[in-house]
This record gives sequence, structure tokens and C-alpha cells, in this order.
Amino acid sequence: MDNLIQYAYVVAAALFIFGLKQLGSAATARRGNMISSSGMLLAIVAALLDQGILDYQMIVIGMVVGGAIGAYVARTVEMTAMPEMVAMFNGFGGMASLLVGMAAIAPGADAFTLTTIVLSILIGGMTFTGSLVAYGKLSERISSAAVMFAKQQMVNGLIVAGIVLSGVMFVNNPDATFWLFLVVVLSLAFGIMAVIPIGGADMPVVISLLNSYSGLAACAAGFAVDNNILIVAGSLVGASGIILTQIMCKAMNRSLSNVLFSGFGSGVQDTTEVEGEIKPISVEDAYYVLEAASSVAIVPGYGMAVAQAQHVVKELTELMEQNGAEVNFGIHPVAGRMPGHMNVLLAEADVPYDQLLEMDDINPRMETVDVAIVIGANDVVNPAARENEGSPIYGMPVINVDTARTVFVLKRSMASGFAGIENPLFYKENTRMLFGDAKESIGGLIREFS
Amino acid sequence: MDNLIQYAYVVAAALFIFGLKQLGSAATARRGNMISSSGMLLAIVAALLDQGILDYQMIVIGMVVGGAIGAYVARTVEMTAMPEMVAMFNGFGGMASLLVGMAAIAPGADAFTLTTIVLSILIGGMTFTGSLVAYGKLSERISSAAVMFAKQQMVNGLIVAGIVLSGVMFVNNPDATFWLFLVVVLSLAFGIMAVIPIGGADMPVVISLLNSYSGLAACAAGFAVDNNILIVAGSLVGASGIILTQIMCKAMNRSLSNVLFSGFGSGVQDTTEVEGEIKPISVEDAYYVLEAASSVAIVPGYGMAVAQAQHVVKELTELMEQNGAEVNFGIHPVAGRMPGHMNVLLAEADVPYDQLLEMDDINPRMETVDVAIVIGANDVVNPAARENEGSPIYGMPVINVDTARTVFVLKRSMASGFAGIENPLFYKENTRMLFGDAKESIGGLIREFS
Amino acid sequence: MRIAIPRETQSGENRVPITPDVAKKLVRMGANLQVESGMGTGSGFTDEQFTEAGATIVSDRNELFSSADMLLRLNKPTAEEIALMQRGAIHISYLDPFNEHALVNAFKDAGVTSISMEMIPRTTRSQKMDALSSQANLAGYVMVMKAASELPRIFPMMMTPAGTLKPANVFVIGAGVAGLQAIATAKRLGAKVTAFDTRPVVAEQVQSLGAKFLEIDLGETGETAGGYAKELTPEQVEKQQQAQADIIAKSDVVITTAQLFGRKPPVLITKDVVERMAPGSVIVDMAAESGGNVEGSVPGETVEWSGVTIVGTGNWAGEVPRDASQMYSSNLFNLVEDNWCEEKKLFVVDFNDDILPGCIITHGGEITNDTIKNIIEGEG
Amino acid sequence: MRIAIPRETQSGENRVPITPDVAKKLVRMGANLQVESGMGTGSGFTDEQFTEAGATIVSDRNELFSSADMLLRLNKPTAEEIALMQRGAIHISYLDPFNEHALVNAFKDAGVTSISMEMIPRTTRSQKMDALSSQANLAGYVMVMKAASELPRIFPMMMTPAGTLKPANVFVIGAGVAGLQAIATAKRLGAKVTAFDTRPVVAEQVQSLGAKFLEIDLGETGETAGGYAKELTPEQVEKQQQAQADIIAKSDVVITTAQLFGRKPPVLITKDVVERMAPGSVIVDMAAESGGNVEGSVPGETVEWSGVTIVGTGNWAGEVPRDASQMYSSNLFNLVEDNWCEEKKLFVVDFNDDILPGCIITHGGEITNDTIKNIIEGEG
Amino acid sequence: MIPAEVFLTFILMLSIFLGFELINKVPATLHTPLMSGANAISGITVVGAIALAGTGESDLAQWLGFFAVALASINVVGGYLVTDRMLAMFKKKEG
Amino acid sequence: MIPAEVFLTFILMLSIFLGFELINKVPATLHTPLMSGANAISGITVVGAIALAGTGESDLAQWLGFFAVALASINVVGGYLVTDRMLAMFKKKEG
Ligand SMILES: NC(=O)c1ccc[n+]([C@@H]2O[C@H](COP(=O)([O-])OP(=O)(O)OC[C@H]3O[C@@H](n4cnc5c(N)ncnc54)[C@H](OP(=O)(O)O)[C@@H]3O)[C@@H](O)[C@H]2O)c1
Ligand SMILES: NC(=O)c1ccc[n+]([C@@H]2O[C@H](COP(=O)([O-])OP(=O)(O)OC[C@H]3O[C@@H](n4cnc5c(N)ncnc54)[C@H](OP(=O)(O)O)[C@@H]3O)[C@@H](O)[C@H]2O)c1
Ligand SMILES: NC(=O)c1ccc[n+]([C@@H]2O[C@H](COP(=O)([O-])OP(=O)(O)OC[C@H]3O[C@@H](n4cnc5c(N)ncnc54)[C@H](O)[C@@H]3O)[C@@H](O)[C@H]2O)c1
Ligand SMILES: NC(=O)c1ccc[n+]([C@@H]2O[C@H](COP(=O)([O-])OP(=O)(O)OC[C@H]3O[C@@H](n4cnc5c(N)ncnc54)[C@H](O)[C@@H]3O)[C@@H](O)[C@H]2O)c1
Repeated sequence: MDNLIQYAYVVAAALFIFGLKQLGSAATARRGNMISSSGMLLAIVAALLDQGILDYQMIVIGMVVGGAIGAYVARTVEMTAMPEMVAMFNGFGGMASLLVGMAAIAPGADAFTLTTIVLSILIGGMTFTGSLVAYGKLSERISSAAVMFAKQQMVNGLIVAGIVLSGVMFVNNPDATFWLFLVVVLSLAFGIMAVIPIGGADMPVVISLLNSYSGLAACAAGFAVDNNILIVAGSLVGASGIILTQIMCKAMNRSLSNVLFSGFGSGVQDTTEVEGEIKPISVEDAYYVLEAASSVAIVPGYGMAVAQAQHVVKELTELMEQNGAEVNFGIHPVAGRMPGHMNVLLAEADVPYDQLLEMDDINPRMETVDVAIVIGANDVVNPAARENEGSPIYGMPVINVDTARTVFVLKRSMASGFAGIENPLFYKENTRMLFGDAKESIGGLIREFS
Repeated sequence: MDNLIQYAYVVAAALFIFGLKQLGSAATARRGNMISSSGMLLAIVAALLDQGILDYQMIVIGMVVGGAIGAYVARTVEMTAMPEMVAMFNGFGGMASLLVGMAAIAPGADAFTLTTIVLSILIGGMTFTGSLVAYGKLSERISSAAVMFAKQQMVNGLIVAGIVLSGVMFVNNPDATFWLFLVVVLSLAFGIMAVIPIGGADMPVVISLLNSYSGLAACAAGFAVDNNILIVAGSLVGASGIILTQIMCKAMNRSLSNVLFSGFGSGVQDTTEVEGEIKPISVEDAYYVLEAASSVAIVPGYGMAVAQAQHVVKELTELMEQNGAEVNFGIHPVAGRMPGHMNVLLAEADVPYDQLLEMDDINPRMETVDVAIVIGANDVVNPAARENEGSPIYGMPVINVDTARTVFVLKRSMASGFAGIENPLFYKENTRMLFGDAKESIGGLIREFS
Repeated sequence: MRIAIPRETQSGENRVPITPDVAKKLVRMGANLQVESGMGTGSGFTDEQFTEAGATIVSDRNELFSSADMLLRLNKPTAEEIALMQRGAIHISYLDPFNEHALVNAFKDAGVTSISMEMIPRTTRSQKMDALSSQANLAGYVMVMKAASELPRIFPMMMTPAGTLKPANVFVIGAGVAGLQAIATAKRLGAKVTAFDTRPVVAEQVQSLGAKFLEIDLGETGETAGGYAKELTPEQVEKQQQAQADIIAKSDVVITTAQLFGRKPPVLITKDVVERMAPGSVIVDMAAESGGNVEGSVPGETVEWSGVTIVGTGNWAGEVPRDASQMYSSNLFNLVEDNWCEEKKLFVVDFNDDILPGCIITHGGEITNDTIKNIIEGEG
Repeated sequence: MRIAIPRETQSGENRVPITPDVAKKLVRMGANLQVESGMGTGSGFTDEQFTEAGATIVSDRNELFSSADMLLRLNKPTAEEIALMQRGAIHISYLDPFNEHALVNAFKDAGVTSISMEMIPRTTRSQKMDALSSQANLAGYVMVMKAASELPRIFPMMMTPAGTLKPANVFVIGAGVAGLQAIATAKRLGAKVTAFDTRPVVAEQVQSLGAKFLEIDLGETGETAGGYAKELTPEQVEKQQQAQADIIAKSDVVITTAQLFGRKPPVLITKDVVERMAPGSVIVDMAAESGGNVEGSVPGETVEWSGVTIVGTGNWAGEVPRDASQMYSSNLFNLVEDNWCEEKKLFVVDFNDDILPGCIITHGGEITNDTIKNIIEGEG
Repeated sequence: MIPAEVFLTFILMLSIFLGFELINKVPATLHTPLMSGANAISGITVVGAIALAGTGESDLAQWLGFFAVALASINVVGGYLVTDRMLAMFKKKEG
Repeated sequence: MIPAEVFLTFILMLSIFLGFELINKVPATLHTPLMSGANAISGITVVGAIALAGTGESDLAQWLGFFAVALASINVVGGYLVTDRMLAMFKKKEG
């Protein structure tokens, strides 16, 4: 019987894996969720058949109560409130791991088990409070602004040190419950401290990260109670959650550490204007940003002509439109090397005329544009014409791509354009350089849109 | 110490996985191989540290002799002889598993262990002889033709039955060495029988499959000697080998069973002409075929115009050319709905004029074409004009795509073209239908070429 | 077989029925080719080129006609020319048999086998002989070029430092062979093209060239078995006129190609619609010579009406005589080759062929084509 | 400020210096706009349109000239017209100051401030006023259309049941503004285009339009600071002629746009090369009016030489007068607006501006432009 | 005998790799449901909790187990249902 | 105590999934080196063989182990070296 249970776990784990895989593609996602949930059912049934179980009453009550609450909430929650709901559920999962960890403390446990117990309490606890804070911020029950105070970093340092210390103490004296409770309390505190300095807009990333943590907590709990399925499922969730978090950060064009620690920093540092630096971006990362963009402005220049990239540009446009984005072209009157150069090429590629906007039409709406893609243009998007009185092109109207949320500049090098002058656009905070032949870069983007 | 060894195995397995992953991309493949080999080194060192080892002499001699032979052969083998070398190495791996399985027989082993021992002997044995036959065929030491004889199927059936029987007998009487040797002999025989009916051209697929088997053999041996690293590495190789085999079959536009059993069948069946059937193909599979093609003819028709697919066609052309293929267009004089319809579109997409061949120029070279891609054309590639005197278009010259090795027909349905007549091309042996809007199908192909 | 190629005499006709390349092929097939001196001048072919191809140059036109077993020509003959021919000779050219009843009767009476290039059936297999299509195709290109020369604007859009030039709006009525090529050419030049045709299947063809199709619900329309448009009822024509008026008024260029095989083309643009167009706009009326789709168009001329230029010069393919000759002579050659008897080196008139019988108008002193026969006898 | 727009009197000139749209903008800026009656006819603009725009229609041409503070024009004036103007008036038009020395002196003596549209410097910022570019751009398009009308063939490739028509081979010499547009237009129409220019940077620009660039090694060539081509040495011209001869002989259409600002254009195609071309081929010589790149081209006319048509009609942009007027008048407006004083409602002649000084030829009774001054005084 | 921890570490390592491979290259539109679905899986703790809640070994452990079961059940049931709702909506939008 | 077979089955299952995920979508040019590299890994039997060859438990087992070690070593060393040679050639072709 016991062996059978174990093999059932193997099957359940396979179902989780299969389910996760199918969740990754729109066509099969719903089926994937079903498969994963049937894995869960199997695992629970197997667990219930365990012959060590002497008393089913508590279990059944717990499951019925929990299940009913979960089902009720899931059914009734507003569509718009889903993200905070996920945060809440996640917190409960973390708490469960904390409790399992505590319950697993048995006299005479070895150091390994005790360590895993501490880990499951620590990770479970911080997942719990962190998720609650995230829930609060998202549902606006607490201010969604990043909360910062002086010495925040020091306080956090102290908490971490406290956790380590009390953890070590507990493992060495498993009977000293004081240390155990210190671990619990500090873990809960740490979850709060870690999330409050992060702004509401970054919460999805935080939830994803906490989700990964709750997986790790389950995994740690699995080690504590010596249960394979917990380890497998937990580490799957842990690993996939981390990846997902990374992807989400990339889609926001930020790094994970930037998301997590920007709050910490800004409370202390004072902001000094720095000369910008060049930030290259890879095709893959550019794709993540475009994939999430809902309005895109393409500004072509002579480089598009040199690369003969008009056909791929057209295709990229179509793909982005299929992805739900609004795409327009901003045509500067002197773009290219002859009047109407861009028109010739874009007409060749069959870009509809009404997608081509004159400079004066596109500039006012540039601020609402998520991503401006500058394809081999340089002089015609040079903000020096607006900002730098000393510039030889000062006063020439240009396309103000720098006012868009994000700017991608596709060119091969840092070389200047026809007018032979430096372009401060390339150094702006919101600019990313996608180096390479424009046709190849765009070809790469097309391939990412699959 | 023993635990340390085990954790070393964990690391070694991680290195294998990482290495395999990197082997999958051209840029990192060589590094991947290094990583994987360092994993192997680690595993071997760990194994040597095992405290159960009493006598290093045999081990060292074995390793030195084996390593020297391997290194010598690998260094000196001709580039062109690599595939057969891989087959040979693979066979040795299989043999090793067989030997390990035999050596693992210990008095008092339980049924599970015995079963895994039988499996490791069986799989290892057939891998060994199968690989040797593959080696022989590839190096032309034995005839590379498919060897077939009457009652082949019956003989094979007998062998399989014998293996099962003797295996079961052995598990039940582990002391009766007769059954053991019967298993060994029959396994070896089965390896030979399985590979001789397969033609030399299909050997790469067979080697890939045998490679997968040798992984499984190692895995079975791992169960037999209760060793994790063997299981992990073996099952990795087993699973990835199967996938690789599948991919290779697809690239040859055949199914695995077709590769393995076509030989068996043809010795017995007599060939009767059957009315062909429609064979649809997926974008992915079409990609594998195109990826391997070195000469491609594109025949566009009215459907390309309807789908406005000219730009994507051009891009696909470029990708195939970058992939080393020679691509030409065959333009039928009445393709489309107005004279020069295809010219207008292809010029718009900037296809160079010298890639456009008239019907009379492309027909003679069609036989040397690996893949003819018919894009929304129908009447102009209808072989009935050549073959069927009753056809209303009999006598009209058409582009003879059916003489190419493989034909892909891209259209949305089985609907007929302008002339409203059936097209026997769609039912030919070498034709694959890629259903869907031409632009989307080609877009899909482009995405596969990444 | 003695095949004669007389010079085309119609004024402004620069095309030739046979080019030196095709002449060579005919000679190789075994024909005895007689070419009238100066025949190729209009398209820039010299007599020497024909001599090199193996043809004999003949200066005496009467001699040429009376000695020929077969004549390959472009335009219809005069009655005098028919009188010169031998009984049993074969005469291949455009004939316009629906209207040229006297000519048909002359052929019948002279016992000449007359083959009309217009009557080549429109099957997939006969396309290589279909001169109507090959010439209409060139006409589509030429009409756009004509319009571009007349228009005081350019076709493509241009966004320049001196402001944005909007693309020209081009509206094409009738998207048969000529209409489609006109659409394609205007599109290529960067114009914004819309088109209309009564045959609903054409919508997809128009879109396949990247142009817009104007949807007008005319009720039941359709095409004949031969692929030609059916004639509209007067109400339908009225409806079409109205539905098109607005788009025409906003167009810079309108090209009409709406013909009805063998019948007078419908008037699709009336004067009041022309008046609504901006001055400087251009209308090209392909059908001007056979009656015109546009009120006010003058056959053979370019006229102005309330500031709008109406081009009705006709003989469109003749504007690019070299290519037009090449295509027409290929069509002729394909027709001859298809009915050539290798051994006897003869053009065989076989009424069991799937193409030929449809385009033979008279043979052996009879009108063999039923449609024509019915029309002529019905009237006579 | 009283701004006068007289009618253009040059024969065949249909462009107008100011369109009603631009007139409206000038009036809104505070100008008192005087338009000669019938000024817009050539481009299809009526007097009413100008009245609506807020201009006054004046019939007396003398009155118009003598009362104006500023004249906006297209072509250079006559000596008599200059005599009519007030001292201190401003006259903006094409002037051809390198050649029209008498005119420049007349301006100087009359104390009129003359501004030459040709002399607008070619900086990035001044492009919106650069009439040479805007008109050359249209010229590029028009020249191709001209060639297409003259050619007895079509431009695009067509694979048809009646055989394959090869694409026309087009060779463009000089890939400046006009040359590039000619390349683009011919490419659009489906021709096979090759181009050559002495400035090596242009190769990439030609390729960016999908055309081929002919590589000729001429040794040291280059461009002036202003972006114009340097004059070649006689040996270099010789070398170029030879290297181009073969490709010209094989071309169906050759378009020459090789000009040298202020100097006589080099002869790039000699008669013997023309003779090597196939009969029916077409050469368009953009520079015909200022001396010609082609031996045998006649300014203002289309002539034939050994079967080759040589088009030298000139005033290319004038063939599409409506678009040409729109662009030229935008250029003028941008120039005026750039130097307009909001408060005083005046055009301010400021010698510290970065654009204006370069194109003022005479001011306050002096020749202010150094280059011109040197040339005229050197000769006088 | 190889201790269980070794196996568990193996399993951990493999699961992590597998998690990586599975999630790479998922389209952005699926990020949220994927996260939610993964979150439901992390409720697997319920299995561990069941064992503890049912042992009856010590009162404290059992009560802890009980709460763990309840909380984890919320996570599991709520997680799967919410994911399904999201995906259902998603499908409608596609169709 | 959970028996080792359970763990091993888990490991088998995970490895198979992982193998699938790793190899999917590998370009055709890499098929042969990949096969060869995987083949080298399958020489891991050497580890099992080492244990057997060194036990000295029975003469037969030890000899079998010895041969297994030798054969597997050929597989391992030859396999890695051949793969490396292929990939080196590959790189040259690319560059
Ligand atoms: N429109 C006209 O009539 C006309 C005529 C003459 C001059 N101009 C002048 O030309 C300029 C036009 O501005 P613009 O922004 O279009 O062009 P631009 O300022 O000349 O910049 C073009 C940029 O494209 C990049 N590029 C070139 N080839 C590329 C390739 N294959 N892939 C990707 N990038 C490539 C170049 O950078 P990398 O080298 O780093 O790739 C270059 O910086 C203006 O200064 C205008 O005054 C215009
Ligand atoms: N060239 C001329 O001047 C001219 C003029 C008039 C008529 N024709 C006639 O037209 C025919 C030309 O032959 P053809 O082979 O070019 O065309 P066709 O025989 O008409 O076949 C076109 C095929 O394209 C497919 N198709 C349509 N839309 C598609 C889309 N969006 N994506 C993919 N496939 C699509 C259709 O099949 P599905 O519906 O299954 O997709 C159809 O079978 C000849 O019969 C010729 O005689 C030619
Ligand atoms: N079988 C073949 O392969 C073959 C060969 C040649 C042509 N065709 C087909 O035959 C058809 C007719 O060709 P055509 O160009 O010689 O025809 P056409 O010259 O007789 O007519 C020109 C076009 O005008 C249209 N038209 C008629 N009345 C109209 C009206 N009132 N308003 C708008 N449009 C009107 C017709 O539908 C036709 O498309 C075409 O579709 C062509 O593709 C087929
Ligand atoms: N700064 C700006 O933004 C700006 C504005 C307008 C024009 N331009 C540039 O100025 C350049 C010249 O413009 P343009 O068209 O007015 O010049 P142009 O009319 O003076 O000359 C036409 C072309 O002929 C070429 N040429 C001269 N001699 C030749 C010969 N022997 N053989 C072949 N070609 C010869 C020239 O190089 C030039 O390209 C262009 O490159 C244009 O892009 C720049």
C-alpha cells in the first residue's frame, strides 16, 4: 500500500509537469490546468490513504472548510481583483508550509531535518506576510506607494542577522522553543519589510516572486516531512516562478534587483543628474517589451533603406497588430536621402497609407506611445534640435521619440547620421540601443513573435 | 564520504543536463560538450573514491586500455567516417551495460533487481549487435542494402518470445544460468535481426535510436546496481535520443515505424498500385524538410496573390538561401488572374529577376529539386495536363512539380482552381498538403527558421 | 504552304503581326514566308531582319495577296483585299465579326476561310493564342501611363520638407484583363486604387493586387460561360452610375474598361459626374472607340470637359508597338503551330479541334460560326 | 507689407509661385497680398480662390510691380520689370545668378534686394526652403514618365502565355535628388535600374532604393562643402564615357541628371554611343536646357537620332504643375516665414541669419554675395 | 544504503531544471494564469499537512496540521478555480 | 521508510521529461554532434562498472566489470573526443 502511494505521487508529479507544460501555450492552457488539478486530486487521495493516518476528522474538517472558502472566493471575486486574490492564496500556501514545518518538529530529529524545518518556517512565514502586504497594496487596503524610512536598510540587516542567529540556535537546541518563536516572528516581520518598500505597480513581479517562494517553502517542508511529492511540486513551482519573475521583469525592461531594491535605495540616496549611458538591448529582451506594448510608433530613416528592411518592418507591424497593439509610422519629411524616400519603400512593402503619419501628427501623441522604434534614423529624431541651442540643427523640427515611454534605436553602431552630429537620444534614460543591421534585428524580433 | 560521492553524482548529473542544453545551440555546443565531459570526469572520480572498492588494478587497467583505444580511434578517424564511429562507440556502451548487468547478479537478489538486470542485458545486448551491424553497413563492410528473407517476421516473433520466456524463467530461478545465457544470446541476435532489414540510407536514424537504447540500458543497469547517476544520465540519453530520432525521421518526411518496419514489410507484401491519399503536413514538419533541402523551387499561383504572401515568400527565400539552399521561382505563364500577375507581386517584394525562371527553364531541372513549394497554385501544376487525355487541360504545358523529390502544396482546402478540375498532384506519393492561408503558413515556416 | 504577311495600313498602327523571331520559327516549321517590304518599320524591324529569318520580301502587294495560301494579319482587311485572295485561302486577323457583317459576307462569297482572333475561346488551354487578352494586358499599362502624363500631379505619396503630396486616387471600372493590369500599374506607381466590376468573383482578384474593391449591390449579375460579363439591365446601370458618382468625383484618375464582348459598352460616367470632378483630373475611356463608357469621350482623341481631361485615343497596345507585336505574333504563331501538320507542312482546318472551330467565321463558302450566322441571317 | 504675386509669363510655364493655401497662410501672417488676375490658371487655380484666401486681385501689372514691397515669383524677371520696382523692394525667385550677370547688375542698380532660390544653402535646416530639391524631385518622376511614353515597350517584366516580356533596362547617370527619384520611379514600374554618380557616397543611396550601382574607378572625385559634385577633369570625363558606353548601348532608357551647380554640365553620352543603342530606345537629358549631358539633345525638344529618341524638353517639374506649385510655394512660404517679424509684420533682411545671407544676391545697391560679386567683377 | 536526502537532492535538482525549461518562452498573455496555476500547485503542502493532521501524535502538531490543511486547501481549490476562470475569459477573447 | 525504487522512479520520470524538453527544437545541423554527445554520456555505465570491477567479490563479476570498464571507457573517451572534433569543424564552417 505504502509503495502504491509513493507511485501515485510519481504519477501526480508527472501530471503537474504535464499540466505546467500545457499552461505555457494558449491553445492548451485550460486543459493544462485541469491536468494539473487532477494531479493534485491524485496526490491528496494518495495522502489520505496513508495507513499512518489514525484520525480523519480534523483532516476532513480542515479540507472542507478550506476548500469551501477557496471555492467561494474564487467564484465570487471580481475579474479585476484576480491578481490580489492570487497573492492572498499564495500567502495561505506559505502559512501552511510554516505550520507544517512547525508540526514536523519531533523529538530527536537530526540537524538536517531541523534545518529544513527552519527553512520551511522562514520561507513560509515571509511568503505569508509578504503576500498579505502585496494583497493589501493591490486591493488598495493599504497605500500602494513605496514605503520608505530612514535606517530601513539597517533594520533589515538586523532582522536577517536575527533570523540566522535564532535559526542556528534552534537547530542546536531543538527544545528551546524561544528560538523557534523568534524565527517565526522574524520571518513574518521580514516578509513585511521586504515588500513595503516596493511600489504598487511592481506588485505583479513581487507576487510572482512570492509564488516562487511558496514553492520553495513547500519544498523545504517536503524535506522536513520526507515527502517526495512536496519536493518535486515545490521545486517545480520554485524554479518556474523564478523564471516567470525574470520574464516579467524583462517585459518591464527592468532588472529583478532593480524592482526589489529600488525602493530601499531611494530612501537614502539623493538623486544627482548623471550623463546618461548607452544601454544596449538584446532582440529577445526587446521582444518582451514589444509583446507587452499596446501602442507602437515606428520611425524609419535612411538606415531602413540601406538595410532594405521595409518588408520585414511591414511584417513586424502586422505581428504587433495581431498582438493587439496599435502601430503607426512617423515619417519625417527629410528622412532618407531623397524626398519621399520612406514613402517609396513603405508603399513597396504595402504599408497602408493611413498608417503613415506626418511629423506634426505623430508628435502630439508620442507621449502616449509605449514603444517608439527608430529604424536606422538618426538626425530626424535628434532631440538636440529641440534642446541644444548650439547644435547645427537647432530649430529643425524632429520627431520627438524621446517622449515615448521606451525608445528602441535600431542601428549598427554609434556612428552619426548625414548631418554628422552626436545624438543625445542614444543616452537617454528610456532609450535602448538594438545594435545590428536593421533587417536582421527586425527579423529576429519577428522570429520571437511566434 | 559515501554521501559526498552521492552529492558529487548530483553535481555530475547537473553538468550533464547543462551540457546537453548547451549542445542544442550552435554558439555554445562545444562548451556544452566540455561541460558534459567534466561531469563525466567528476562522476568517475567520485566512483573511484567509493570505499567499497578494494582492488584498483583492474579498474585502472580497464580505463587506461579503453581510454587509449577510444582516444586513438577518435583522433584518427576520417571526418567522413564519424557516423559509423559513433555507432561503434555506442555499441561498446551497450556491451558495457550488458556486462554490468551480468556482473550485478548476486545471490539473493530480489525480483525487481533481477528484472532490471534482464532489461539491462537485453537492451545492452541488442544495442551492441545492432550498433555493430549499423557500423558495418555504414562503413560498407557489409552490404548496406536492406536484407530481407522469407518468414523474417516469424523469426523475429520467435526471438522476442524466446527473450520474454527466458527472462521470466531467469527471474524466477536466478541460479539457472542457462536461461541467463539464452537471454544474452537472443538479445544479441535480436539486435542483428532488427537492423539488417533497414537500408543504409536510414542508418543515421537507427544509430540515433540505438543511442537512445544504450541510454536506457545504462538506466536499467543503474537500477540493477542501485546507482542514481546511471539512472539520471541513462534516462536523459534515452529520452533525448528518442526525441532526436523523431526529429530526424521528420526531417526525412517519414515516420519512425516506417523507417523501422518498411524493410520487414516489403519482403512479404506484394506491391499493388493504390489510389494515393492526401497527406497533410504540419508547419513544423515542413520546416524540418526545408531545413534539410539544398535546392528548392517555388511555384506561386493565384493563391499567393490572394493571401498577399509575396513579402513573406521573399523572406522565406532569403532564409532558405542563408541556410545554404538554392532557391528559384518557376513562373507559369498563366499563373494568377492577369498576365504578369506573379511578376507584379514578386517585383513588389523585390525578388531578383534572375531568380524567376520560365516554365521551360525550370521543368528540366525539376528532377534535381529537393522540395517544390507550390504556393496557392493549382491548375498550373496539374499533372493531369500531361497524364490524363480526358482532362480539359490536357496538352497545356504545366510546371512539373511532381517530379521533384518532395512537393509541398500550400492552400486552404481541397478546393479546385480557376479551371474547376481535380488535381491528382495532391494525391501523389511525394506530395504533402500544408493547409491554411498561404501567408500564415509561410509566416509559420519563417518562424521555425530561427 | 505560302504564308503572306502584308503591311498594316491602318493609320497610327505601328504594331506588326509577325516579328522576325516568329518569322524564323515559321520558316523552321516549313512555311514559305512572304513579307511585304517595309512591313516591320512601325515597330523598328527592318526588311533585312526578315530576310535573315528566312522570309522573302515582296514589294507587290497585289501579288502577295493573290498568291498566298494563308495570310497572317492584325487588322481586318478591306473588301478589295478579300477580292484579291484565292478561294480556299486562310485569312487570320482581328475581324470584329459581330459588327462587320459585310466583311463576313465578302469572305463567305470569296470562299476564303476567315479566322477571327477575337473569337478564340477563353479556355485555359487557348490562352497562348488569346490576342484579346495579350493586347488588353498592355492596354492596361498604357492607359495608366497616359493618365500619368495628362495629370498635373504625381501618382505616389511623398512626405517631403516642402509638405506632403497625397497619393493620387485612381478608380478603375471593369477589372478584366486590362483593368487588372491598370490596377497593378497604378498601384505600383504608388496611387491609391479602387476598382469596381459587375462580376462578383473579381473582388478577390482586385484585392489580390492590393487594391480596394468598391462593393455595389446590383442584384443578380454574373458572367457568361465564356468568362465575359453579362449585360446589365437599365436599372442596374443606373444604380451603378449613382453608386460610383461620389468616388469618381473624388478621384484624380478614372479608367474605364467595361466592355461587353460583341455589344456596345454601357455608359457608366455621365457628364454631370464628370463636372463634379476636380479640374485637372483625367478619365481614360478604353472603350471610346466602340462607343465609350464615358459620356463626352471622343474616339481617337483627348478632349477636355469642364477642366477634366478625357482620353479616348484608343489602340492602346499600339502605343507600345514592340511588345505588342511580340505578343500578338506569339499568339498567331501558337495558333498556327497548334493546327500545323508536320508532314504536309500545312495549316489544317479541323472542325474537331477544341479551339479552332469557335474562331472560324467562314469556311468553304459558308458562315460556319453559329452565333455570327444567326446574327447576320437574322438581320439579312 | 505689400506682397505681390505677378503672373508667370514664360511660355509653357504652368506652375504658380503661390497657391491659394499658401496665400491664406501669408494673409494670416499679416501680409497684404496682391495677386495678378489670372495668375493661377495654369495650375487650375481661379482668382476667386485667391480672393477667398484674403488676397486682392490686381489687373494692372505695372501698378502691381511698382507698389510692391516684396515680390514672390518663380522665374527670373525681365529688365523692364526690374525697372518698375521700388528701391528697397525685395524680389524672390529663381535667378540663375551665375549666368544672368546683366540681371544682377540691374537689381543692384535699381537698389532692389534680390534673393535667389537657387542659392538656398543645402543645410539640414534649410531643406524646407530648398526649391531646387523640391522641383528636382518631381523632375525625377516626370522624366521616367516621359521615357515610358516614348518607349515602344513596357517597363515591367511579364511572363505571359504569349511569351515573356523582359523588363526594360534603365540607366540613370547622376543620382542626386532628381536621379534618385528617377531610380525609385523606374524601379517601381518594374524596370531593371542601374545608376552611376561621381560621388562615391551615392552608391549606398542607390542601393537603398534597390537599384544597382555601376562602379567606375575615376580616381579622385568628391563633393564640395555644399554637397554638390566637383567638376571632373577631362581625362576623368573620358574615362567615364568609355566605362558607361556598354551599359548605355544595352539600355532601353537612359536618364542623365548630371549637373554641376553654376557650371555647364559635362557631355557624358556622345553620338557614337547613341548610335550603338537599339532603335526605339529613349534618352532623357535633364540638363538639355543648360547645355546637355547628351550630344545631340536639343533644349526644349524631343528629337530622334539613329532611331533613338532624345528627350530634352526641360521644365520637368512644370509637367506636374499642381504638385510643383504646391511644393514651390511651400518653399517660398517657409523662407518668408523664417524671416518674418511678427510684430512689424515685415520680412526682415538679417545678415546674421544662418540661411538668408547666402541667397541674397543684391541689397541696398550692392552685390552682397561674394561668389557672384567675384565672378561679375572679375569679368567686368 | 543511499540515504533519502541524496535522492531528494537529485529530485530537487531535476525539478529545478525542468521548471526552467518548461517556463522559458511562454507568451506574456499567459504569465498571469501561469503564475496562478503554479501557485495552486504550491498548495501541495496540503499533502504534508494531511499526514501531520492525521497522526494524532501530539495535540499541537495535530492542530497545526489542521490549520495547515485548511489554509493549503484554500490555496489549492481557490488557485485552480481562479486559474480556470482566467483561462476561460482568455479563450473567449481569442475566439 | 520510502524504498529506493520510488525515488529512482521519480528520478526516471523527471529525467525523461527533462530530456524531452532539452532536445526539442534543436537545429538540424546539430543533430549529429548532439547524438554523439549524448552517446558519450551513455558511457556513464563506466561508473557502475567501476564499482563492480573493484569489489573483488567474485572472479566472474570482477572480470565482467573489467571488460565493462574498458568498453565503457572507449565509449566515453571516444565519444567526447569525436563530438569535439565535429563541433570544431562546425565552428570553422560558421566563421
Ligand atoms: N530626405 C532628403 O531629401 C534628404 C536628402 C539629402 C540628405 N538628407 C539628410 O539625411 C538625413 C536623414 O535623416 P535620417 O534620420 O533618415 O538618416 P541619418 O541621420 O543619415 O541616419 C541614418 C542612420 O541609419 C543607420 N544605418 C545605416 N545603415 C543601417 C543598417 N543597414 N541597419 C541599421 N541602421 C543603419 C546609420 O547608423 P549606423 O551606421 O550606426 O548603422 C545612421 O545613423 C538628414 O540629415 C537629412 O537632412 C535628406
Ligand atoms: N494569368 C492570366 O492571365 C489568367 C487570367 C484568367 C484566368 N486564368 C486562369 O487562372 C488559373 C491560374 O492558375 P493558378 O494555379 O495560378 O491558380 P488556380 O488554379 O486558380 O489556383 C489557385 C489556388 O490558390 C488557392 N488559394 C486561394 N487563396 C489562397 C490563400 N489565401 N492561401 C493559400 N491558398 C490560396 C486556392 O485553393 P484553396 O481555395 O484551397 O486555398 C486555389 O486552388 C489558370 O487556370 C488560368 O487559366 C489566368
Ligand atoms: N480562361 C482563361 O484562362 C481566360 C483567358 C482570358 C481572360 N479570362 C477572363 O475573362 C474575363 C474577361 O476578360 P476581359 O478583360 O477580356 O473582359 P472584357 O474586356 O469583355 O470586359 C472588361 C471587364 O469589364 C467588366 N464589366 C462589364 N460591364 C461592366 C459594368 N457595367 N461595370 C463594371 N464593369 C463591367 C467585365 O466584367 C470585365 O471584367 C476576365 O476575368 C479574365 O480573367 C480568362
Ligand atoms: N543638406 C541636405 O539636407 C540636402 C538638401 C538637398 C540636397 N542634398 C544633397 O545634395 C546632393 C546634390 O543634389 P542635386 O541633385 O541638387 O545635385 P545636382 O543637381 O547638382 O547634380 C545631380 C547629380 O549629378 C551628379 N554628377 C555630377 N557630375 C557627374 C558626372 N560626370 N557623372 C555622373 N554624375 C554626375 C552629382 O554628383 C549629383 O548627384 C545630393 O546628394 C543631395 O542629397 C542635401
